[in-house]
Amino acid sequence: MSVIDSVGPGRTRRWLAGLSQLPVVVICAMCFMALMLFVAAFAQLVQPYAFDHVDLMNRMTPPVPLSGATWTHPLGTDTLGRDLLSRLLVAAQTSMLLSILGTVLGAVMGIALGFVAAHKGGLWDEVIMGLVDFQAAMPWFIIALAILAFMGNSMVIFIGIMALYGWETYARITRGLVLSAREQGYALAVRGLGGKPSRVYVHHILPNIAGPLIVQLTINFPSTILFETSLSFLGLGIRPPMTSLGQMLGDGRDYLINAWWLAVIPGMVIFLTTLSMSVLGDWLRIKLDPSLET
Amino acid sequence: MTALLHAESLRKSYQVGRRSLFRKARRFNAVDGVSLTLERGETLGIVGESGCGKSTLSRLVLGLSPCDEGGVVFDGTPLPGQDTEAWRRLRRRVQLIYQDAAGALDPRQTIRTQIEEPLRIHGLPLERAQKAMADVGLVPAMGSRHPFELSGGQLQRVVIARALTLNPDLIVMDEPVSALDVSIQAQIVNLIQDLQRDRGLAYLFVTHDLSVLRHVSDRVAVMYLGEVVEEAPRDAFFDGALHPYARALLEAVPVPDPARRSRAAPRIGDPPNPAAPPPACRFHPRCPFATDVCRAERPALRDFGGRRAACHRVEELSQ
Amino acid sequence: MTWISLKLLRALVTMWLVLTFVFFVLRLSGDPTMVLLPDDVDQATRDFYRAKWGLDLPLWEQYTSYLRALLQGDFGVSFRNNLDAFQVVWERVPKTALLGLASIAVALLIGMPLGVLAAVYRNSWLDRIVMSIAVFGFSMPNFFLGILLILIFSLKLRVLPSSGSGTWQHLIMPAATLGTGFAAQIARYTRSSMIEVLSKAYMRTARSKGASLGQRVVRHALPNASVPVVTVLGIKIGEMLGWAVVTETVFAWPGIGRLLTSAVATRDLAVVQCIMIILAFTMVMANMLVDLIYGWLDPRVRVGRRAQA
Amino acid sequence: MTLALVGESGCGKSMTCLAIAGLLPKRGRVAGGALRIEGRDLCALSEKDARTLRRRSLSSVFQDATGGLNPVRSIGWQVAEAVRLRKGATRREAQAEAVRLLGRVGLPDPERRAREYPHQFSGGMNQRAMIALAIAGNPKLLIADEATTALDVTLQAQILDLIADLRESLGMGVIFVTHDLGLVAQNADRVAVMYAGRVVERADVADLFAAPRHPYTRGLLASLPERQRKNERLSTIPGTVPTIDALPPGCTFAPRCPRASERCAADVPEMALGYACHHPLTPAPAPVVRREREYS
Repeated sequence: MSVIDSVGPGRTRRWLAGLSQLPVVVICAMCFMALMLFVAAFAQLVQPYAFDHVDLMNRMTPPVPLSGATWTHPLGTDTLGRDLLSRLLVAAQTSMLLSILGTVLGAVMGIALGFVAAHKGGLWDEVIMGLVDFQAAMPWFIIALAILAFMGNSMVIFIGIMALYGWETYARITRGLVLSAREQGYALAVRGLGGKPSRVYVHHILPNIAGPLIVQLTINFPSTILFETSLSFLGLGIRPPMTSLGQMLGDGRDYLINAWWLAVIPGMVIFLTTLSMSVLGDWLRIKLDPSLET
Repeated sequence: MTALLHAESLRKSYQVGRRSLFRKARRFNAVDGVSLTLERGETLGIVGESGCGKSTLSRLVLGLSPCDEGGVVFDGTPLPGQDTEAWRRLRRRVQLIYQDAAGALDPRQTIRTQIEEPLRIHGLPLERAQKAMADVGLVPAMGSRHPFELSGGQLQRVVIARALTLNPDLIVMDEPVSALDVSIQAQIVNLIQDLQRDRGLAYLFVTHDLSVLRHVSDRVAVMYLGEVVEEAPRDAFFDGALHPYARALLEAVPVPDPARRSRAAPRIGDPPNPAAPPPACRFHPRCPFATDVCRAERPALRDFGGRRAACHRVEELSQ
Repeated sequence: MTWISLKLLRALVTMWLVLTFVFFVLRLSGDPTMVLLPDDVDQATRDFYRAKWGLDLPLWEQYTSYLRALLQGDFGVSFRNNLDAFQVVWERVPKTALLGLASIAVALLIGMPLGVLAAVYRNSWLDRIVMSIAVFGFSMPNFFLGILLILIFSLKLRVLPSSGSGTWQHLIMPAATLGTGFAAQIARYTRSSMIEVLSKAYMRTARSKGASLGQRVVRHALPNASVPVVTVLGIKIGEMLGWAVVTETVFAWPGIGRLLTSAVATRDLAVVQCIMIILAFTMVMANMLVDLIYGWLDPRVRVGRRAQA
Repeated sequence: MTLALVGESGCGKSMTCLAIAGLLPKRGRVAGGALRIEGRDLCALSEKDARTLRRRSLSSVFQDATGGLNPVRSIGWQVAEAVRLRKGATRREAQAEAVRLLGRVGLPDPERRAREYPHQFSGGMNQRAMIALAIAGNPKLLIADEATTALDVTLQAQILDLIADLRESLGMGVIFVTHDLGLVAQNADRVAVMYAGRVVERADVADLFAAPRHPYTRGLLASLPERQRKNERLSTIPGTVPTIDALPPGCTFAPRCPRASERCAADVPEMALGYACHHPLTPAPAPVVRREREYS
């Protein structure tokens, strides 16, 4: 009997016991996000058809519960006879990857700049906070729209724009958290014991501000998804031949009268993703910081 | 032998409000020309009301914040610059303990980790932590707890243990028992005094509570709006202060004895805003004995046979 | 008042930065003549138009002459139909303003009372229902909400027009679409700031005076709780403008947003820039308005400003 | 008359006050007992009648005066509101009354100060304003819950003088809640000592300080630095105050009590003869002569 064998089941059981105490809504949200992450990773492996496989014989077939549907295309087909399920999987993958990338880039940039502003102070602080104010004062969605329209279909620019969306929130929050954590008794006390600033940051400030930053990440993620899907919806973000949830919805909008599901199904997926993320974010926030109860 | 600590004409000012494009920020002196001396194994009590600069002074003395003017000499050498290697080494000899023990501990780390932290920082043997815990009356089992699981008195013991691990010569105590209940306060006061006796520690004991001060200190200094207005040996001070403010302070303390009731509180009005202290003698607007000279000239701290006071009218009033 | 002039200075700097940023990004992104003129136009014609629109000059000179023109109130001409760009944009402003104000009204009139109720009856069923609706509300992408509304009310029930403007019926769905998300956010912010205020010591004082629940909420809690809500409203104005573009597209509402989407599609530089300036101006003005309301609500801010001036 | 309610943090003295004033938070409720004001039992009255009775006859002052005043309303407005709610005066009358009250509590230039806001006042001035607010409508009973704890000693003495002065001129009763035995000795006529949610001893102030009967009272008095000789170790009460959710059975003080027996761990001592203890300390040999006091 190895040690791991005797520890393993106990740990798993405890983990499961912890899970069963969660609210049902949170479990549902977790499952849906897990599904979305799975799709983001393995869409190509599970799709029944290639997402751009055109089949003009089978155009606009409805999804399964409706009459005229077949199990060969469970969610039906679009105007060019492309399998909606396959398209949906690939579109969800694109949207998820883009949003994750955008959120992470924005968060890393914002957190780093926030740290620098708080640590260096003086001119650094002024300049970085000036940039933050400027970013917050711009109608960024609209500027992004103009840039994308004029710059054309470039993935790099699109990701850059997504990263610039929301970075200022992280910067402002990080700076505030670091400044207040540094004035906390324990940070001052460690300095008084002879600890170097690096020790104070790494051992004390970072663990204490990580919680609020993670919460901010979960709060920002839904708006990043909405940012991406809205631009694609307007035909400016992800454009054919690639596809994303917003773009599918934008295309489907023209067929509302004959084939409402072309718009409603991708719309539901976007909605459920943002909803799950918001539910998780709320739950995490209360869990990590009970004093923030809102 | 030189004194353990000597501070000369310390001055520290802070900015009031935000600096703007069009005008310079107003500054006020939180500590204004304070000098003090502390011998080994001695306790100097510093008393004053809120905003008198006593907490700022305690940080200046330790070198935790730089002073604008004046200097501090610790054990014959001036305090090194902030955050230098020498400054960090000095931390082994001077320590600060303040009122908010819960805030001084990292909420995420166990008690043991935090008591051992100074030893890790300075590369000292970790066994010292156990000794320190035993010295302050903490059972080893406490080590695995987190700060939120401990009571206020226990937390203050943890903070004291953490300071003791480094075997300091001087501990500055900034209101160490003010947040505690009377019965717990007595426990901590006893602990502090036992440690001083056993280890020969010197204390700078900063508080607003005259009754605790009377119990622990050898000498007393009274601060008012950034200045020391009186300094005296303990017994002499409590038998009769020289400065009118120190007298008012002594009179205002409620004596826990219903047989000694005094119905007349010193009528000295509300304290002024510490950020805008009055000119000349800073106490003159509230002083019942103020004369023209008090309104015109700032009194110096003068010697009166082993005690010092900063008042123009000491001689007349002590008659 | 120094405070006001400082604010104005900041606003001007922000606007200048925005328009400079937009100018350079758009000029660097390609040649408008490639899109506006047919592909087979000869080089001479192309050069003629480039010269006519000042596109042949060095970038720096284009920028300075653009700024100079702006200061004289000249926003340039639309490449597409040679009309004054400002005129083209200005025609659309009332429609967007109508939509925006209606949505803000929806957001405040629904969000604030619900947030207050949820806070006062905290942890009750009412609170849970309101907060669940709020989570749904701000997770709902507004283009999707718009499409759902069109499906239900225009295509199935046939009670409301799906696009265009003119009557009050036209306004209902766009305003609801744009307002819902903000109502949800405002409900949440109002609730959390009310909860904080209700726990303050002065609320206990009001209670010990013998003030009723209604008096306490209206006279004591609301003025305090609305301060952070107003701040949030100011921050969200920019987001709202973005959503307005989407909403206008969904409902074919003839406002600035629709104009913007068509202008970027045709690379109508002057019009796009003019829209940017007007939107940036709107945001700056909105933020100043928020500051004024802020001072009106909170005497601490007011006194601070007087001290600065 | 002044009754002092004294005890350490978490002993339930503030909750007692809030219960009397009817300000308990939603989660709490009065589990039982009677509360009589001028002969009428508040607990037996309907909620509405109780509120009316409270509004007419009692008011409270708390520790955090600056937090107790609404930051967006002027001081005058807040005092005037109290006048209106308690007396039903017109707006103008209430305003005039508010200015008069602010002057009565010793605010210089009350006319101008009434127009200012709490953040423009110092802590001491705010506490004066809170007192003005509390005496609006001439209450019969004033509850001062740690009302001077946050203030500096010199200021504290002046505020206490003010309360004593008002008590005499308005004929109020004062319940004085504090943890500071010095303040009790200086200001109270009668004292109730609380420990872990219960009153453990009740006595005239002179008797209590001269000859405490409950071991907790004695321990408390003994741990005061003022009552020791200099340079001596302070006598202490071992252990810590139990938290309200983990009270020991029987006498709550038993685990810390030097006189505790098995009986103490099992039976809750009843309040009789002014103390709740199975093994009270013997009173001082010569009974303390009760002096007639002039305080009303």
